Amino acid sequence: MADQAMAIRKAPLAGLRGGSHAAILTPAAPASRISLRAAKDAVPALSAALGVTLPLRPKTSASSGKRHALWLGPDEWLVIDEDGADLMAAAASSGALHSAVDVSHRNTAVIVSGPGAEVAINSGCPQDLSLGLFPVGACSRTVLGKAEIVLFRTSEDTFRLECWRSFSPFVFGLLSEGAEDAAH
Amino acid sequence: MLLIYCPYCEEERSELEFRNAGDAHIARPTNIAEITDEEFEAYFFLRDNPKGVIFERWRHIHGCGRFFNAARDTVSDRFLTTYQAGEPKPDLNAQPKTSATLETYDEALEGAAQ
Amino acid sequence: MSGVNRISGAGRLTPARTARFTFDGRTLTALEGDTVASALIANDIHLVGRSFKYHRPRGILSAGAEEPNALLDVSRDAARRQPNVRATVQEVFDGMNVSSQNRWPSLAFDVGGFNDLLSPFFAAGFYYKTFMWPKAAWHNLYEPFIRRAAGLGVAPTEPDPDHYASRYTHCDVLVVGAGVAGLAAALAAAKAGAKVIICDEQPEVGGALHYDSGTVVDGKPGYTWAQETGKALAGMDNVTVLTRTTAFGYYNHNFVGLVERVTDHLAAIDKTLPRERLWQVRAKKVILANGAIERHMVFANNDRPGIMLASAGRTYLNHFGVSVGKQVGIYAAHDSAYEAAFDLKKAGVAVAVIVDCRERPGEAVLAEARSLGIEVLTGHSVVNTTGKLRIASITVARNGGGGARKIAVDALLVSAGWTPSVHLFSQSRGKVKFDAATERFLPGTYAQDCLSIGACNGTDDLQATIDEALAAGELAARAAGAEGGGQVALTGQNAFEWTGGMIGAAEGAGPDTTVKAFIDFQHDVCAKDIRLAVREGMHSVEHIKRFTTNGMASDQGKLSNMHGLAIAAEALGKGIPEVGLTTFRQPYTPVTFGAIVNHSRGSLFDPARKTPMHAWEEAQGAEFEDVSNWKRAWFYPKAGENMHEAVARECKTVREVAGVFDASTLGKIEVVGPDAAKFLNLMYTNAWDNLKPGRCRYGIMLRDDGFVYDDGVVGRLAEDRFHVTTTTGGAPRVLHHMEDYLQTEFPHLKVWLTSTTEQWAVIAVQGPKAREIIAPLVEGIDLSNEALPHMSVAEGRICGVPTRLFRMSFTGELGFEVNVPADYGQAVWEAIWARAEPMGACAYGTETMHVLRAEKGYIIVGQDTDGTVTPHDAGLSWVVSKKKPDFVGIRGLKRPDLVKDGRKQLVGLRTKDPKVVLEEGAQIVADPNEPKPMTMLGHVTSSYWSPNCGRSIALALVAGGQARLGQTLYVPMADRTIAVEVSDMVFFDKEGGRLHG
Amino acid sequence: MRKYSVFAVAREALRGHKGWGPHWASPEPRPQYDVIIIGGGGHGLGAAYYLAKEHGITNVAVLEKGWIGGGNTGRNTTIIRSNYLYEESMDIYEHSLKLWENLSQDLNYNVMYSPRGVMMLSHNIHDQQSFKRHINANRLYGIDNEWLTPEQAKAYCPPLDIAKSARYPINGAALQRRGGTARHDAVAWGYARAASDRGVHIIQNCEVTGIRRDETGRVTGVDTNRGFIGAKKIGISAAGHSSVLMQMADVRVPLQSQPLQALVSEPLKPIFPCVVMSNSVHAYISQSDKGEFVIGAGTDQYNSYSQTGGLQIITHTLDAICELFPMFRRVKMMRQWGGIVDVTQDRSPIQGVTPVPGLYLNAGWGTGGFKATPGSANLFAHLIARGEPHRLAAGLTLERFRTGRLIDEAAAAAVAH
Repeated sequence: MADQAMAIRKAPLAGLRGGSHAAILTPAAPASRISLRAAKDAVPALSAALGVTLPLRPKTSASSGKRHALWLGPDEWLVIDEDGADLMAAAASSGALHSAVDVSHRNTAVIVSGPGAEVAINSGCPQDLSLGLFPVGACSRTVLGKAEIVLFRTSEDTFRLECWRSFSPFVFGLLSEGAEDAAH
Repeated sequence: MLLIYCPYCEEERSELEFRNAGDAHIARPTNIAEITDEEFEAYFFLRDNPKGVIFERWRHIHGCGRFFNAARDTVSDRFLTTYQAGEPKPDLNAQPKTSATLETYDEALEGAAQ
Repeated sequence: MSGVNRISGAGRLTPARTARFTFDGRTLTALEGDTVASALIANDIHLVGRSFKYHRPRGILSAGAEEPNALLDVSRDAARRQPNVRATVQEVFDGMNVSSQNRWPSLAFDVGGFNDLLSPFFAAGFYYKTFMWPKAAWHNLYEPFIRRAAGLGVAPTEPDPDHYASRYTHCDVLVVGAGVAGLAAALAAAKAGAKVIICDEQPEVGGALHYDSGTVVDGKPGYTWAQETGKALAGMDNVTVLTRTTAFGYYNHNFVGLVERVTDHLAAIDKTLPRERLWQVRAKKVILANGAIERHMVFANNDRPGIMLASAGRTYLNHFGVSVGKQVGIYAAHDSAYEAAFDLKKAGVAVAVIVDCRERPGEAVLAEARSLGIEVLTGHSVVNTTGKLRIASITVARNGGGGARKIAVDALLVSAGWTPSVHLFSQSRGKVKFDAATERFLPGTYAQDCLSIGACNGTDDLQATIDEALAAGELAARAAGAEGGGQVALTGQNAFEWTGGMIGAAEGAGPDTTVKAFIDFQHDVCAKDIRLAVREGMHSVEHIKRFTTNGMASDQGKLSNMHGLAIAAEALGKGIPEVGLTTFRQPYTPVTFGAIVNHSRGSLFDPARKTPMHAWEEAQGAEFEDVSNWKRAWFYPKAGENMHEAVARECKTVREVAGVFDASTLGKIEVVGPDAAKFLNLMYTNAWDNLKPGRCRYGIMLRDDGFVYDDGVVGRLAEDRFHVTTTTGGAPRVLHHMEDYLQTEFPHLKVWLTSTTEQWAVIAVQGPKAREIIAPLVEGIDLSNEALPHMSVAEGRICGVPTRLFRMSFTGELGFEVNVPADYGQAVWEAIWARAEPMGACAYGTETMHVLRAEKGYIIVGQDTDGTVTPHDAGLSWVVSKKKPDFVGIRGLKRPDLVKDGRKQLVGLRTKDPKVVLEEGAQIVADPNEPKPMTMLGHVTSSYWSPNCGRSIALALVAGGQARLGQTLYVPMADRTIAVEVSDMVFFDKEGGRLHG
Repeated sequence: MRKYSVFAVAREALRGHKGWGPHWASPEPRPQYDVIIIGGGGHGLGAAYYLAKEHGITNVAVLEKGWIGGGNTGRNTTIIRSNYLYEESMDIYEHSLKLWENLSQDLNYNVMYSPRGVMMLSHNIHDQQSFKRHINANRLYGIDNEWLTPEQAKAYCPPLDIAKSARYPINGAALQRRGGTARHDAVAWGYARAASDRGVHIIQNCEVTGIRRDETGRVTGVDTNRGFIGAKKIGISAAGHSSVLMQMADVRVPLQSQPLQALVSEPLKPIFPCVVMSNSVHAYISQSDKGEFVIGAGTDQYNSYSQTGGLQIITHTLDAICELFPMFRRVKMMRQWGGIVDVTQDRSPIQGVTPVPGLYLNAGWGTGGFKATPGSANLFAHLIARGEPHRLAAGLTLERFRTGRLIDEAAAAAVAH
């Protein structure tokens, strides 16, 4: 019974590095994530339980340390904990009516950083990523070429780009070409 | 490529983030099991397909994920308004003039000149 | 020396910076900055091509994107060869190879030129009237002949080694065109604080200022002002200046496509650079400053090499320092051409004559011509030309006849006036209006948020253009929300005021039906062809266009449209606006497919989705099949095995020992909330509220029309939490379908849907030894039949990581589906494999999965059903609740045709000869001897060799199938007819005992 | 009517082609016709021609709001084939293909029907199953359609990339050799000329604004921008505008009008010998007699009467073309355009009677209208003349949306029309 060693985790983009001097691409470290769904009246209790205030305005996020809550829709947040904490348990402790689904392994992320990050992402993403319209902390589900992504601006020249794992080689590949072009 | 105002994201986004979902304001009969063949045909198949203003549904499928409604002119492809699912059909005559109902630049220039 | 026609001291290129290139094998010297056209003319080459239909010798006509004649094949190396390149746009680079097209054996002697002699036969539309006999000859004889003669360049034959880039971008103001108007508008918008993009198709900004030598802006020569302004704009943070960038398409909602040519002018290419870059611009405001295009004169034999537009002659002289000839004639209906004569004369080139078909040219230009000593013949026309491969003379006659005089020239510059470039405005679906006074179409009603300024708006005077541009720039910036304070004032002046212009055929170009007075050079459309079209009843301008092909060549009628229209209007006896203009379509100039698709190629063409275990499968030598976007392991051949052998082995092994299968691609949706069961009751045909947590159930999902949409096993994890599975291909559309009903029909239900397809790696372990294989790895789950019976689910751990362990089977064997978080998928798979392999189990792929499920009569939605099949047709009536008051599809199922007898029903087929395997897709008949068209009863949906049954098995949709059990039917193939017996669908373990281990 | 022939052309060549008359007459409308056909495309003009030729009904007017052949007839990619799956579809498309084979001779107008073969690429097992189902059904029905290996496909169309490493490798193809292309304008003009010669009135720039009915509900004529024109029978054959016209008779129909785009490349010397379609990657391509690659794109996702569409639709098609033919990446798009297609939910056409006596509908051809032109026109004429459908079009009724007897080619086959 369970005499085997614990299974080793293998992230889909493990070991990849890429980009250009204008836009560096780095696979993000494994993180825990939940897709959180709830009506507005559950937000205070969930915020308290998660330790981060769930944002209510479109395209905004809230962070508390390495925990981030991204507004994706009027009743939908992507909560990411970069330290891998148990978000399912935290949400469950709220006592409020909600749906939390563990998507830690469904998503993976690429960090795009550098002065050409916007241009690299705009190689396949139709959103206006200028700082005025997509400031630090802004986040949105959108598309990159033929893949769906969630885009989260963590600093003026850094984005966290989440996608489903099987799309990540495509996303990384397209970003690589975008990053190369951004260098010119 | 259309530019569509999502009433949930409160922003115009590229059509690439959206999926059209057919006519709006066609409610599924609550007694659907009892309706006649003709009523079912009307519910499921028959459409106005107007040349002019169409009330249609879109889903911001690669955005907030919400279905919402739009009034669009099928001749110019211009959106007159978009509104959240469940809201009644808007009175288009009462709509405030939005940036979508643009004036021509000629008019604008004349206005500026006066 | 960079060409005999290069004039020392003229132009703006640097004489020391030369580049060498070849033209039809001959090495020539050019200067950096030359276009192919300017370099060829510098080397005294005018003959560059042959026309499409008559193969007439053709020269360079223009100095810009409107060029219809000088289309050449340009290559860097064998794979980087581009046909149909406009010599007037392509810049020379050192080492380039240029060849002429559409000629054989050579440009000077082209056998196709014979067509010119037959041209009376080849009138417009002649092919509609002949080539009809004998019947087969069109395809076998005439068409191949016509095809060989047609076409211009030769298509590339090697894959394109270059890459292309793409950028989506947004701006407040997009300015198209960087001539005086565009630059001034961009400056005003930029100073007002707007985010501005200004693009121009030429290598540098300036537009008409390249040739218009007398223009002064802001107290400086126009060209100098333009370069300074371009630099100033490029230096501003809020401005992007894009040269070599063509705005090719104006699409809905101010979406404009630009293509930037990045490397085609470079001698050595940096491989990291894209060849071209597509800019997809969404602009709040668009300012169109496209300028105007000069028209040629329509007269007899107006197509000889050496005949070119007057402004082109000025461009070659003033910008490139190249004289178009040594003895240059001018033929004009517009004052602007006079300035070409002045520039040439001042540069020391002989000007033979100015022929002006007008009686009264502008007084200022006339006076200047006289003071320069240039002969001007007003009220005269050029009625013919001579010269085989280059113009040698013109014949000039007084209008109305009389006094014909032959004048020797080696070049003739022509101008019939200027056509405003309303292409992009028209693409934006704006409506043009006809200005009768100036005989031109101008922007009328706007359809999108844009504004035309300058020459494309019909504004002629330079100061007026500047004022209009500055006002537009600022207005656009303000309207886009810019709040900067900068204001711009500028003055500008032309050397001469211009008057005149004509459209249609000039004197001597008809109505004689033998005169070749060309309107559309590339398509060899003459004035007489337009008249013929009208005679043949083509009264709409669109009909005339299509009948004559006027304006349908690769220049899209930039020169020819207005002339064709005027001639048609005259022939019809109608006004020009009543005849109407044809629609301008995207793109403004041709755009490579490569730029349009840019990154989308190879691995970036379409995401190839791979499961967490893909690398292991690949290492095991698995063959893969495409299922929607997924790559799925198809079968695992061992050394020396073919597909049939591998599948047979896998099939036997699973039933005898066990098999391990990657089921990760199945769609998964987590349905969570207090109303989850209620929601599933509506979405599936069967009932869900009575399913206990820890148990699973098979569900069928319909559309409201009653046809099967998807299926899958649903597990209840808790009162308020279900784990739904879908088919691999159906996952995205099922989620969309469920969201649609949840959000818009059942919004009162408290339930949420989340895709978890990729959260879980799914390892199916199936076969008698399945339990034995996984048991030691599992913690916290009792795997016994009692604790975890068939169709149940439990949560626990495997290999130390969380699992959702399903007891279920798509093989008919004792089976488990181990769900683990995806990053652990490969490790858990390997742990399972490490136990399975020594026991004699195998890994199996989708093909074996298909065979095993068919042996059990389990259907695959999408293979055994096809969107026209009800659950009853598929033998799944047991899944359809008779008690529920509602579910999606409940009413559709009751429609008359869906309940009538004789519908196609899914049944089993057993071939009379058990060794014969039917073809999937084969059709079934009752009477194999019926003549065609035969009455088909249905088709074979699934068919396999079953190693476990030792015979072939098949599923089929057969009309009235259930009533035909035991009947013999026939499958007529091309080479034989196969007899089959209709049977039930279960071929193996009919009692189902094996499921329970 | 002056007969067209090589001799006539030669004679005219000697005298400057001064002797040619109009293809069709442009008469003033009469106050009353036996039959009015609304829509001067290939289907409508053809129906008028067959009414006159086969049913002896010559007091016919074709009303066209713009110029004839200017709708989808002049905007499509001219592909002709008949290898459909269901008998209802095979019936009408094969009837059509047989008419195509003799159409130039029948009309004395070269419509340039070119049986260069239509090849549909199979990229996966699902495609293969579906194509074989078609091939077998076609064979038993007497329609040619054959399976090719990848190597045979490449031999038939040399530019094809059959590398196994492709993102969507080719595992075979279905070829209908009798399929091919024709010259779209010639179809409209040829029918117009032949119909006009038999007395049919072709009235352009005549927009129908209303359909009038008597107290029994029967049609009496149409209001137009040129006044009222009476008719005993009215046939609607107006493609994208079918819903708008049916609304004039207060009938809602199961149709949606969507933009469909197409494009051509610059003209190139012949390199592409046939028509190639791929459903998996959504593309179809052929090379015209002028040397242009003619490429069909998909429909936009929304209803529109604008005859324009998004660049992303074109992009999606071209990246598929470039994937199949990597050497074409340097080829240039010369012109793109859009049409309005009317599509039904089962992607099969509607041809039949309507709830309004005297009103007949021919619509819903979606992206398959051009290939059906002669057959549809021929059977529509039969329907109008007899008041009931021809056997070969009997399944295409409006009624099927009530009964559920759909002809779902798309669902059944996953093959683009």
